[in-house]
Amino acid sequence: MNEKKDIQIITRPTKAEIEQAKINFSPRCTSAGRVNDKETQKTVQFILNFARKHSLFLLAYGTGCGAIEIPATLTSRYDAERLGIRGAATPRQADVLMITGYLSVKTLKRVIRVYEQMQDPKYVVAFGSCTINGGMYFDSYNTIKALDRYIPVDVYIAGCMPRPEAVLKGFAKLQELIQNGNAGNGECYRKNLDWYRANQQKVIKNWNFPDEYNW
Amino acid sequence: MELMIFFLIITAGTLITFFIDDISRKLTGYAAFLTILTGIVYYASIPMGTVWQMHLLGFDLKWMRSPAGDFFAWIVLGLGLLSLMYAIKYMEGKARLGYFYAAFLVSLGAMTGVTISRDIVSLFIFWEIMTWSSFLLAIYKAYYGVETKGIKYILFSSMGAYAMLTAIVFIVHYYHTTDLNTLWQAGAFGFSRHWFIPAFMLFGFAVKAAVMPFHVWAPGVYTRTPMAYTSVFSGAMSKMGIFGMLLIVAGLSRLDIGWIRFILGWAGGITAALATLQAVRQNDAKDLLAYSSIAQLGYIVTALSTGTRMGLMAALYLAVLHAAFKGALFLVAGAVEKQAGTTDFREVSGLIVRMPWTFFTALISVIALAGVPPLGGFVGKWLVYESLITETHSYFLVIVIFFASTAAFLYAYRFLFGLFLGQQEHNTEDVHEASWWMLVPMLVLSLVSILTGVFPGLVFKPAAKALSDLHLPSDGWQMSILHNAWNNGVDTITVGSTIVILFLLTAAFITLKGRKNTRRTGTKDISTSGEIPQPDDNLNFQSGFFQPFERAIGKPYRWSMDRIWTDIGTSLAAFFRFLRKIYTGNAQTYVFYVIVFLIILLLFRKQIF
Amino acid sequence: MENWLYELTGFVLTILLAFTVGMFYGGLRRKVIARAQNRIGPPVYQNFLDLLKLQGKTTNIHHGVMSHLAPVWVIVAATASLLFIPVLHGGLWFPNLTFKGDLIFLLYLMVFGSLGMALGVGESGNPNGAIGVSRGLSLMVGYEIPFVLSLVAVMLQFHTTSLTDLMHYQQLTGHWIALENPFAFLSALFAVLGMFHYSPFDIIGAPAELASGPMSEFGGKYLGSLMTGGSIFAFVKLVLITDIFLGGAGHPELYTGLAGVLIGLGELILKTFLLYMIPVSIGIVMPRFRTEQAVRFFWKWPLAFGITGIIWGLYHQINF
Amino acid sequence: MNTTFVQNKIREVFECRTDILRGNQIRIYADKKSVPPVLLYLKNQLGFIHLNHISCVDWIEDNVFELVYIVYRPEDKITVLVKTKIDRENPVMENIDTIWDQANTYEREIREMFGVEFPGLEAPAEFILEDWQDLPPMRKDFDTRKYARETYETRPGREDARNVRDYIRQRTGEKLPDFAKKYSRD
Repeated sequence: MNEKKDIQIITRPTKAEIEQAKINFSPRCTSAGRVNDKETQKTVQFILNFARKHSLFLLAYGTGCGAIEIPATLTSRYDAERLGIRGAATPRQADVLMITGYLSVKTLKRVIRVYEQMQDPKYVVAFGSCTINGGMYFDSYNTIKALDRYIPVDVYIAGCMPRPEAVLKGFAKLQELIQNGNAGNGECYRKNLDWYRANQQKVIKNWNFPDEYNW
Repeated sequence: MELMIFFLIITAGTLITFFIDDISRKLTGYAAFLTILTGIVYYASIPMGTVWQMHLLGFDLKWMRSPAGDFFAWIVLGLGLLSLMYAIKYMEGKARLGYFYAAFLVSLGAMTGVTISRDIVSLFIFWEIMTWSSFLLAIYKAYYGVETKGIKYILFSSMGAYAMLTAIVFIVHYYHTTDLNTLWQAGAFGFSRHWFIPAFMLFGFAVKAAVMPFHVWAPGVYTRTPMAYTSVFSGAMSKMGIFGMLLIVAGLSRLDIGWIRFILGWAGGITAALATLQAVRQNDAKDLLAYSSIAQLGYIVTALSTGTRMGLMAALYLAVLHAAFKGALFLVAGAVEKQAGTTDFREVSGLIVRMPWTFFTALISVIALAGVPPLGGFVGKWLVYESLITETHSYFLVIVIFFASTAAFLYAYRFLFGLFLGQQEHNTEDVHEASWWMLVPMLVLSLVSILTGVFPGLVFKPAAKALSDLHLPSDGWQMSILHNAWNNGVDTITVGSTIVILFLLTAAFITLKGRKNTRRTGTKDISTSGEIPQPDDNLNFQSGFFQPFERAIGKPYRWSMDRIWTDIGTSLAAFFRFLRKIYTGNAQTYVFYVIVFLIILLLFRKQIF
Repeated sequence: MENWLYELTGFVLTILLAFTVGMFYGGLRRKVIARAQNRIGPPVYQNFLDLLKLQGKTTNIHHGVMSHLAPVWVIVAATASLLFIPVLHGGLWFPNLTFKGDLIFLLYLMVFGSLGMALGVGESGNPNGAIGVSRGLSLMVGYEIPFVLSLVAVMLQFHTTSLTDLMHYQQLTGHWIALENPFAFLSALFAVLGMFHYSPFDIIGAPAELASGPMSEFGGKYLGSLMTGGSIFAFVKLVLITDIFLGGAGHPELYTGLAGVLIGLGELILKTFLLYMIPVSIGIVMPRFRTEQAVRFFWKWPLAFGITGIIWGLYHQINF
Repeated sequence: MNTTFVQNKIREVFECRTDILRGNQIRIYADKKSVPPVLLYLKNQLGFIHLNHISCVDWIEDNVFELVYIVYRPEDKITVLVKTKIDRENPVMENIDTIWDQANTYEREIREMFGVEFPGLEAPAEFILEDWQDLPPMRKDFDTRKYARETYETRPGREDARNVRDYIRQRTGEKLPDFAKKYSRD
């Protein structure tokens, strides 16, 4: 009982403080309702969102150790294809970018580029605690700790590693968000590109993204 | 007399062009262009059937503007005019312009002469002038390697010429005339009489048409001649070989064409297949086009060999189309060479942005070459297949031809991909579009490919006239409906309009849908697994493009006609070296032979006499 | 005027039919593969959802004019060749333009699409795409040879180059050409395996090797249109083989009117589906060939069957 | 050939301290100059044809880097560890990729992670790290945690994510060694 108190070196902030800090931390792209408000467009949007949520092309881009969970999710045992989730080979075709586990700076650079090459509406599912708060790499010299500082994230799946069931749960959440029109932050990313760029350039020292390739 | 005046115009123009080079280098090209323009205008005004006869050195020379010759003359003159127009800018700033244009005009005049000759002596004379003037152009760029290629060309041409000369000597010996009409009526080109006459003549023509195994001169010469002339070389001069064969076939068809048809057909088929295979593996646009040219002539020879209504029409149709698209493609290669410095696929790519009109020409010409409907090449291919299937029933030859033309897709794509598509590397940044003097001829030629695809009758009508002039089967050709011997057919207008309408609809859909959200990016913005291509990275896939195909083919790639000819040459040299041991050139040896001979005579005189 | 309207309706109906059936076949293929792997698999209509989603993408990227037009060539080739193939025997709506073209013409029209798409792929400058194109064209040279052999065998046996005539013969006599010239049929079947690019001939798209090869730079509406074109084209190939070898569909002499059309369509769908299951089921169990192996495969047994078919055709001439 | 034999052979030729560890392992303490001769001798004369690994240890309290070359003789399954210490202030070691080609890779890694220079090593400057501009990260005087805090933002509410070793140390009352206090994160 007492031991826990002993290790409390940094005093915990209050809940309200944490909430405020969270908003300050990554205020840009958090589920802004993007459903077209025109009544005439609502049916079209509903149908399109229905198609989108049932047809998720997954960019099979294994960034970290979590990539090993993806084959299990997609193949016979858990069969994600019945939900319309299937692999896509290149970012041009893909809808969902899965960040499977820790991201070293070197990988982050590639991930950003891949994300920018994907077409709207695009979704990011971050996978494992490493993407949330650094996980076991919280003090690594080469691994980022919070993914949503660099690219907008739609769904986080916690766990180290999350099992395929958790992954499917995450996709169910993503589908829910898509149907409500709350997923897909590509537009927001483009709008707040300066903020994201500043964060990215803080980490990626040698910034060699040629301007013409990007937004 | 009018025909003589035509040649006088060309000769005078040639002389003016040659000497105007010393006065003003800029005017040379225009002078040549005006000369041929005047020549064409004058030629068009000559009434059909005009005859000019002359008695020279014991031979009756007879020239005539006939529909058959006219058909080929227009190929020559049209392509010549366009190439000369192109040459004005293409040759700008190059050395020895007077030499180039003079030889160019002489060869055009000589080719026209071949088409109007109605006797074999003037045919032969014009033929030799043509060979000689084109040889001058082949060695125009005098750098290392050109001479050997040029010598190869002149060697094979002289072999052909000697064969023709021999045939002419025998013709005069047996028939006492040189007039073609008389000879046809006498059946002089029939194999049953004197087989060597048509065989030798065919050999002479086959060399010029680059038929296997006499094609070895073609790749080297086609690539090393200035491209403005190569388009004439490949587009028009090789047709002279076809014209000559047509003259022979015209004499054949009424008598016997069984086994010669077989040999010619398979020679054409094998030429097409093997040359296509060679074209597939080339890494330079000019080499690729040279081999492709040989392959296309293979189709024409095969079509010609059928001797039937559709086959002959296919040959004539393909002759026009080949002049149009291959002429255009050589001009394209020249434009790229002029603007970008090289036509090597590994060094230059992504020119579609820099040279869009050139790309358009190349695209149209390549589609026509590949034989995809609704462009002109398709009609030619269709006629070849249908004549082989329905008229002569050469089912296995059809497979060979089909293999060649399917494999032609490979090099057709390679040509476009290598020069115009692919990564836009920064070494081509300062390349810009060719001048309009060069573009207009190319666009005119691609227009021919487009028009003939929908209205093949544009070619059928004059071709049918040409065939009936030679008393060959030529009936029943319509403007836009093709029929085979089993009465099945293709309606080219329906085909063309269907494809165009569907194309417009789909293109409109894909362009208008989400137009605002569609963005164009550069070729460096590609999926590279997140890796960022830097300006210096070479992402071009050019070397060994069809390597899997080459591996699948395997053995034929190790065959080489060149090597066989070299072996023949080496063995001949060895044989002559051996002879040289007998004929040593030493007087004492000859005296010794005489003495030995006398001794033998003395010793055995009773047995011998 | 009325005739013209009927024809136009026929065109639209044919294209719609081909599109729907082709898309459903794609979905069925995914379902069948899933069942073979002991999965539930996506719903049969999954391809429609995919298509809707792809067309609903809000941003699209192309690399230039040719790359922009790449799906157009595919769709044009597919629909144009569909219009020149008799979908149903007899009837008012489905003869389309079949009297205006013949088999050789169809052969050339069918390569139009892949060549056009190859140009678009080339312009994107993606090396993976270029490798895919190189493989695809090589493979095409491979399977076109047995296909042409089988077609030539049929042509010379029946003295016609028209698809309508061949169908007419089969309807008249009730004899399928697959039985009249079994070797030609076998050879064509092998060619169909190559045409569908399923395993073991999936060297073009090979996701693990080439990142889906020619498709790698297409997304959004371009990928969607390519999918549409591909679905129509799959149906075209199936109908072509069915018409030539399996007797086509429709019995105008037995059933007329709407019933005739419906029965004919049912027959057509049954035949094409069974035919389609051949490459699909082979694809499920087969690993992938290397390119040169795939090309050479077609030049061994299929070629032998084709030549046998020609000889068979020469000795079993049928005039009707 | 067994471990004793190898040990004796080494002793005959070189003046270095050697000892035998369990599991067919021999440890050789060579000085910096004699490492390449020892390795060459092991490879050419004694048949230790395989270089398993080169590793580096940062002995910051002694102000040295210790390089460990692990070579292996497959016939008898004998492993030899050749250890040497180099100056930490001016870390330069002889390049041995002429003896074993694969040494190139290990040396690149050591160069990048510890900043040990290998004169004549022909390889691109970057190996695993991209665009690294700080102290070589595996050195003990590089404060990883501080660097991570400063460079990569921590999610709010997760600042107390702590080093597990610190946690254990606190719980068990274990004391930090003197030398380590300087670099302790607390």
